[in-house]
Amino acid sequence: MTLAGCSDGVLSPHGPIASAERQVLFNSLGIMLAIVIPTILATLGVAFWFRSSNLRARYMPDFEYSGRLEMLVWSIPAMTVLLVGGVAWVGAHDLDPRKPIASAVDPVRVQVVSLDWKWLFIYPDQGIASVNQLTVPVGTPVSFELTSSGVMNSFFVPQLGSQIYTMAGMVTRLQLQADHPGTYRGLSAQYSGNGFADMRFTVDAVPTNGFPQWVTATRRAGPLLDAQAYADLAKPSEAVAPSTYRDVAPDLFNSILSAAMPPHNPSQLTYLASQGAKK
Amino acid sequence: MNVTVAIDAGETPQSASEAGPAPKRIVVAYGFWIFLLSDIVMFSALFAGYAVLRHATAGGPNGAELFNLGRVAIETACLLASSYTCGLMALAVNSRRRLATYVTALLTFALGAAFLALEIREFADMIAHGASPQRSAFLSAFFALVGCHGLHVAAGLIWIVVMMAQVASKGFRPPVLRRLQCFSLFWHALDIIWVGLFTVVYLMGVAA
Amino acid sequence: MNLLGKLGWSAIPFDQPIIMGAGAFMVLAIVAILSWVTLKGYVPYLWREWITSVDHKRVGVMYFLLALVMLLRGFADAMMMRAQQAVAAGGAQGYLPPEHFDQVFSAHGTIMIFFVAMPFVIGLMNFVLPLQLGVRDVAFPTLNSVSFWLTASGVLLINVSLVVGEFAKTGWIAYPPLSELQFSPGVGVDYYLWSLQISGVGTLLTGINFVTTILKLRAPGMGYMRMPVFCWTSLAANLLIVAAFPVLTATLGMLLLDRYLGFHFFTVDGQGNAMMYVNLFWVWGHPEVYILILPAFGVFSEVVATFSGKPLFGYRSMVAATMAICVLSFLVWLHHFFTMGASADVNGFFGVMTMIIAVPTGVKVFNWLFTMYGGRVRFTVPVLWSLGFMVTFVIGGMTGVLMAVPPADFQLHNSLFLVAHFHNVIIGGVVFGVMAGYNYWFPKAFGFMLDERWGRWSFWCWLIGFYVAFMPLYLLGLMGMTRRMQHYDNPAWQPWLIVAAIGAVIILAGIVCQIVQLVVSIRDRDLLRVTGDPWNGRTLEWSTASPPPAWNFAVLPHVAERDTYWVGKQRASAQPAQPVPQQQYEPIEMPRNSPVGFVNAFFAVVAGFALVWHIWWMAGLGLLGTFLAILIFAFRDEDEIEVPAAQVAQFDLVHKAEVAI
Amino acid sequence: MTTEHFDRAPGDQSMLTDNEEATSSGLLIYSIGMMLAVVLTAASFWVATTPLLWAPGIPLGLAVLAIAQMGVHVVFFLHITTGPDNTNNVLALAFGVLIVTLVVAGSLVIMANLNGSMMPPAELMDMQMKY
Ligand code: HEO
Ligand code: HEM
Ligand SMILES: [Cu+2]
Repeated sequence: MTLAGCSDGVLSPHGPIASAERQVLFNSLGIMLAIVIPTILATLGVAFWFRSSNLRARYMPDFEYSGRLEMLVWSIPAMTVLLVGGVAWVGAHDLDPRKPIASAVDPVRVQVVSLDWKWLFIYPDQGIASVNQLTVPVGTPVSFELTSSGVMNSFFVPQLGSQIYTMAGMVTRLQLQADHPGTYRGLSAQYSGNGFADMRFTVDAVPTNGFPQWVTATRRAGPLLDAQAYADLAKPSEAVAPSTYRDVAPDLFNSILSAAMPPHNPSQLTYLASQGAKK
Repeated sequence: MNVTVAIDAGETPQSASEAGPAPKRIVVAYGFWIFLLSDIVMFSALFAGYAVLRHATAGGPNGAELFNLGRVAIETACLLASSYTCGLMALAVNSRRRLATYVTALLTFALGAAFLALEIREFADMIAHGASPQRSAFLSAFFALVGCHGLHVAAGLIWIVVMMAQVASKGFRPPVLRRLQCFSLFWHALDIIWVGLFTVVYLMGVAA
Repeated sequence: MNLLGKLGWSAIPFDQPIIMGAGAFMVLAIVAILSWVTLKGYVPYLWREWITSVDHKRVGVMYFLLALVMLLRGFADAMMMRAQQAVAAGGAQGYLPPEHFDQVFSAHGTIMIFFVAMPFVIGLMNFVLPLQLGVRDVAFPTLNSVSFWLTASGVLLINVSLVVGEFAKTGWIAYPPLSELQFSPGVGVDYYLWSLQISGVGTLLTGINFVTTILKLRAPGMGYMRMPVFCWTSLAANLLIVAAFPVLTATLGMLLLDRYLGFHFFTVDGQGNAMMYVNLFWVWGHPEVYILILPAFGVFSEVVATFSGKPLFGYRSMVAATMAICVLSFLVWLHHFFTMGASADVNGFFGVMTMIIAVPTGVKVFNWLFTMYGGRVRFTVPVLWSLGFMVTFVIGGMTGVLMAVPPADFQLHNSLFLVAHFHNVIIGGVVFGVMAGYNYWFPKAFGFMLDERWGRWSFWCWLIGFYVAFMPLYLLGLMGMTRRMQHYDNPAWQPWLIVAAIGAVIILAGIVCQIVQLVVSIRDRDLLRVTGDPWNGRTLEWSTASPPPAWNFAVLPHVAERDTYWVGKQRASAQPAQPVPQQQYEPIEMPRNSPVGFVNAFFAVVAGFALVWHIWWMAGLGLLGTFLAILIFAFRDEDEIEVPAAQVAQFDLVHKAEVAI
Repeated sequence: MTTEHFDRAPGDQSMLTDNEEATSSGLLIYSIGMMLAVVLTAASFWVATTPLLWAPGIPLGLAVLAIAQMGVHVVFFLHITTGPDNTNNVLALAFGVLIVTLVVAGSLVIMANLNGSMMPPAELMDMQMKY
């Protein structure tokens, strides 16, 4: 697998989200460079011209205030910020990670669990799962629900777009889409302990008709992911090789979630209710 | 504008900000005032923690089931009354009346101690019935917030004992007076924090 | 019951040659210095003149020294990381296993922020503030010494962790649940927590002390609008300390309760909420970076004005910008967790608020520019650092604003782009500022100049080294490399990481030049000797002797305008033959030296160490010791000594004879 | 001591310190403060427990009462006023109040937003309720 070159970072997007984000990045950068570069040049220029050995420079020891310059000094950055701020506000809404991607195709649902130190991907509608390997159809929105078995991680595929944290007991949501077939690098962007550096996964974006094929192939082989298998998988391990599961216990994702969210148990409250009644 | 510090040129400063270094008494009280503000900011973080976690009972008891407003009312009365006696103490100190100082300090101490005793009883009762801080995030936040205030009260009690020892051994010297002033600022501030506490924790906890 | 808690021989990593080597070096160095000091008979002198000193100038110098030493430690960590990442590509694992590498970046971040940058700026403020305000000391001199020694306790504790036990493997921000007992059962996080809590108390006391000093102790006539800008930025920074550090204390306190008493603030079970930690941590964390940068802004304001031979341009704007940054910095903290899943409205709001800070910051940059405009800029070492700052910082600020755009941050968060951003603003802003201040005020503190030539060398090495070491990281971030990677599989990253390592070596050369500069200057001090006013300064600190007497000013100066010393000099040179009016000297009350800071720090270290290792009896002893020390201090009778008028007069007359005016 | 200055220490009630008049006026101030505080506290407890009030409005009512009582304490016990000699004290207090407001309100908004957007899927919530 060759992912070499500068071509696999956020600057070579392969999906609508990543492309839009690159554009936002370039636009904001451009706006700011328009003022930052002149500022740098002016700094060097002024310092050089007004060096004490330059007798041609005019010495104005009392030049310490000018209302007009003062206005300029406040309004230049203010105008810049107005522009970039606009980009930020609109961008935050437009590229909100959980905003569904407009598409004629129905999204594929994937449930993501970060474990110590690997990624589990559950396909609830297909009833299969995989570890450290995410296969998605090209041109189809992928709708992620993410959580963690313990510590925080951040799910990130630079070439597809936004990252998002995974946290135990919480569900974050993210929508991405790949536009071209290919293999993309996925990783955790939030440090999570010893095996963090190896917490990588590959994203295989396959042609639309390739996806059902992959699903069928996966269903045919590999072990079953039930509660016991999950418990084994969840034990800390590093640099785990990609693998797949032919079947997944229903509601596995929800039970991982609720492991961190104990159910409401009213039976303990009897004493306390009587305590409260005394008041 | 008729009172000024004599500055070498004999010039009248325009305002306090140009009058030169403030007297020690003001400097000390002001520094302590800043400290109190920082302390209140610390409490605000604990308050924020409590407010966020107040429904995180993890299946355990919630505030409405736990709190006994009668006891809280008595605690509040103690603390409020002690603020008043602390004020009286400040007056006694200002007019340099030793006996009155001792008596009001004793009252303040007793009321503060009563408050603390009630709070400890409350904690002990809760823990005895399984509502310990280890039970749920809500209880962790509750014990930390209320307990932190309780620790402050305990510190205040030690402080007032030390101050009375200083009054006894040193009399009303300027350093002792400054410390007494800081003490009363501290004590009144604790009362203000308690107002926030009984409202947010107890009253809102029961009403919700 | 085990009398030593969790402590045992296994706590010392005998099997780790690197750690043992570093530890042995450290212990040997300390032993060597201590025995040299003892043999030479310097102990009484050190005790009398430094350790128990409550003189703000001495305390400031000690802060600065502490920071310099810790800079070496933090930099050593940085070199280790740079070396590791330069080699650990593809299948290679490098020479640092993850357990060790993770401690290194955590220690580097923690040390650099808390024990390098903070003591640097606090040291500068300590030395300069009372002198610029025209008074004799800070508001609470003894408390000042306590603050310093508490900071030193934190430093000691974090260095002990190198040899006894381990340091946190959580990053400098120690997010739970990773930092909870469940996932970090060792003592590393406890070292982190206690050293920050102890030094945090010291920092908070400093903040209170300086706010009070600036607001209540100023020379007669020095109204707010006549204060030097450094005093204004220090006021803002200390207000931020007072408002932000208590939040850190509370947050770390909650984590301590979780770890020690089984509370559930941030745990996975018990319905704890780790997001609350993230939120509260950055409530402190964002203002913290402005605590660091604001005093640096102040330094540049002084340096640029002095060496341009002009008053600072737009003084009122500068003050307004400073106070605006002070308040705004409490409105932006969410930009550190745009990727935690908040809604678009919240992300958008905090993104925009963050950018608004660029406005007052930009105003400052432009005002420095206009200060130079029409001036006569002398390219001294402090000016070089300032120009280096102005060029470098705007780049770092710009990348900061870039990450304040939420969609951009969704991709750049936690990448090396972020690492490049904050080193860009911290090195290009804070470190450059501190270095400018160091070269600028050194002659005031010691009475002789720092060597210019070595100073220039040091500046150029730092500047070039910085660009070589950190510009590649921007690129690597865009190439998708995240921070804190012990190794990586993408070979395309390696060349840039090697470049970055070379940059770090150039910075090393800069640090070496600095040390040489200091040594050379001390050697040649008799040639470099200066009067009170070596730079043709503008503010009050230059009106007294170098080094200043313990009482700073024989008679408190009277201030009638901004840059009052400069104006005074101008007037004097306009009408040269004016006889200096006879001064009336009065005896001066000075605070007495006190060991309470040192004693407190001793017990704080004892208590901190005991708490880390769960040695409860020793912790109790430490706390009791602290309490008793304070109690005894509170009962002492004399806390001031009087300097007789004759002594003041004698010093002042000698000094007058040597200064121009 | 204070008479030298336009400044007043926080907690000082007046320029006049040690005389009879100051003591009796001080007593009056503390007593008024105490009365107000008692009334407000009693009102809070009543509001929290009475069935007569519209329940959703109660937290707001309690908050208003608490803020009022804090104000009473500040004015009558800590003697912070708006007088010119108190400017610095009031400014410091205002800064503190501002920060406290920002920290508490900001944290609550942010955390509510995060918690709200991180709700587990609906089925799971149902599952929880079934217990
Ligand atoms: C001294 C330290 C310091 C300083 C001064 C700053 C200043 C700024 N920072 Fe930075 N930062 C610092 C230290 C850090 N920041 C961080 C992280 C961080 C993040 C989070 C990124 C992430 O986690 O994904 C953002 C969004 C910013 C934004 C900003 C902005 C907008 C400024 C602004 O203040 C910059 C303003 C200056 C400008 C803009 C230049 C001058 C202005 C001109 C010339 C006017 C015209 C220009 C424009 C209008 C653009 N910072 C972290 C990461 C911590 C961690 O995660 O470990 C650290 C340590
Ligand atoms: C002097 C040269 C310096 C070099 C070469 C250097 C290098 C590094 C490196 C390699 C990292 C780790 C990056 C990663 O996560 O992959 C790092 C992290 C960090 N550095 Fe520096 N650094 C330097 C100075 C500083 C200074 C002066 C400060 C602050 C005052 C600082 C603060 C930090 C912080 C806060 C981190 C993050 C630690 C973490 O991830 O938890 N550094 N630095
Ligand atoms: Cu920030």
